[in-house]
Amino acid sequence: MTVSTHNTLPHTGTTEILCYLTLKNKFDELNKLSVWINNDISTLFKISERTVFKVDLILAELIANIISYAYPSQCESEIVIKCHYFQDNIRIDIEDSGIPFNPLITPDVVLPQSLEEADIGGLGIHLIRHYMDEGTYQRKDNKNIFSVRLKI
Amino acid sequence: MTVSTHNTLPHTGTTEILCYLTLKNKFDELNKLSVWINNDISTLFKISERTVFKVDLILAELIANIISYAYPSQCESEIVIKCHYFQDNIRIDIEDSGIPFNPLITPDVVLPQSLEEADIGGLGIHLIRHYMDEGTYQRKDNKNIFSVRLKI
Amino acid sequence: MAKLEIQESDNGIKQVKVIGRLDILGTGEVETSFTAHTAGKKEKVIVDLSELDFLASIGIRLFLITAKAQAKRGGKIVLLNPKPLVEDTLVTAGINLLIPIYNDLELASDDLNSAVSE
Amino acid sequence: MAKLEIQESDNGIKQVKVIGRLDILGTGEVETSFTAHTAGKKEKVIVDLSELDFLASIGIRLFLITAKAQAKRGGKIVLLNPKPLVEDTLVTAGINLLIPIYNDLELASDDLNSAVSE
Ligand SMILES: Nc1ncnc2c1ncn2[C@@H]1O[C@H](COP(=O)(O)OP(=O)(O)O)[C@@H](O)[C@H]1O
Ligand SMILES: Nc1ncnc2c1ncn2[C@@H]1O[C@H](COP(=O)(O)OP(=O)(O)O)[C@@H](O)[C@H]1O
Repeated sequence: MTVSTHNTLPHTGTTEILCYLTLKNKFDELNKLSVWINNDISTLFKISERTVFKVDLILAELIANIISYAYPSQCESEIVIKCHYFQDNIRIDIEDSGIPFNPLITPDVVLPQSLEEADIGGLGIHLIRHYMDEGTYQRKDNKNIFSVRLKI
Repeated sequence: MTVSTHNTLPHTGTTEILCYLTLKNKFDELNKLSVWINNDISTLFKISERTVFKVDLILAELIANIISYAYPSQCESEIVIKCHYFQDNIRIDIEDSGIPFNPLITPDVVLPQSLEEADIGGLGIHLIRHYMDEGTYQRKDNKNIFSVRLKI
Repeated sequence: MAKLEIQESDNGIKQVKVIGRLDILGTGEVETSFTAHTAGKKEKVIVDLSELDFLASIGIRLFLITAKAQAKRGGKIVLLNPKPLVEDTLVTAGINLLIPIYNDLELASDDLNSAVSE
Repeated sequence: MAKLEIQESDNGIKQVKVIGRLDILGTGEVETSFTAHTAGKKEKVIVDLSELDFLASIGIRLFLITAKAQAKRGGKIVLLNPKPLVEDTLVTAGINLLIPIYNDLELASDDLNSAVSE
């Protein structure tokens, strides 16, 4: 019996996979993040290149935002990322103790119609919301807990 | 970055894997069991051939015993097997609703010294106890819950 | 995580190939060089994306900076041969409406040559 | 899941190769044929385990049945070339003290020829 290399986990039984990663709120930690996604997650979950790309993009945008905006400068903190694989879904939980911020309720960016009026920025949350299948936000114990679900 | 094919999961972060399998108490279900171990578990956990063999042996003996001895004949029931990978350990939980039986407290078989006195049988529990690193037994809600831990 | 290959041909078109990942770190590595080569003066620029594996908003921002600069100067930038997942991100961000995307070098060159006066 | 290959040579030794898995299902598949070939009459038997991938107690039981039968009849059975994991199981079950295990065909044959009278 052979196992194909992507988009299918073997499935005689039921499988649930949890991967955790803790990052400091520093930009040079983002290297670990992409290694984790493109190596660990991709190998373990056996998801398609497209799904890996989505996870990569959503996390790159979210974590960059947390590092950029969530903490006063010089404030060291930790961001905890949990990836959960279960029955055709990936759930990603991101937990930070920065200022309260719910990425689901910011008004959607108006995509510019010409180069002249184009704003340099504001695309991150738009991309996140486009690529996720479902998102939930909670503020609990002084923490932001943002969860994203992706169908695979 | 390449991932070796056994004995190591990639480990930028922390990984936890759960695999579940439910079997009926019938001998022809044992085929599913060995496919599950040698295909799903072996691929997902990336454990060595030796560890796969141990898991295979422990489960083959335990499930065969449950099917053989735990239920009155004609009584259909379910056996739930959970394999849990976390930080250099595999924990296997086996749950059945057969008669109370604790495989940890049966007296150890006396290995025969000659063919004449050799008993045909009684080796299953001896092998299980030899190959596991730790075992615990609970009777709960009219169920046997036997847990085995293996270092990897 | 990212690097550039610059190629200037005698037809006055500058090709910049972006290789690797344009996430925060990759973009940080190439942005000074990228803008120096593409945004400093009026230019016809093809950004070859055939070996770009990942694109985040920070990378899109880099293309927009150049495109805005060239629009002001009377030059132009176009994108060439993005991989499907990168193209999907560009379209999702609406960039295809601001910077043309081509899958053919000749069409890309024709666009630049007719749009930009000598 | 398991099958047998039987080979009778002119030196009076019967070789039985067991291929696959001797778990409950595999043992069920071959046990009738195995005992028919090895336990029915006085015999010199080499059980070739070089292609046996898995061995559970039910398979060990099968070897013991033949070994006991041959002991009674004045014949003998030996095991040849188990893979390391299978050998480990045999040793853990103490079978090596009851049925000799060889990693060399000639030594196995010598044992049988000297132990079993014609
Ligand atoms: N974790 C966060 N904490 C506080 N503010 C945030 C956070 N994430 C995003 N924001 C705010 O939302 C805005 C839009 O974010 P985004 O769409 O990623 O675009 P950009 O980062 O380019 O501005 C940011 O400019 C910032 O003001
Ligand atoms: N799940 C079970 N429920 C009840 N009795 C059991 C169970 N498992 C094992 N036993 C008892 O323990 C004995 C020893 O089991 P084992 O060591 O596997 O050898 P064997 O099955 O060859 O007898 C069995 O004969 C049976 O009486």
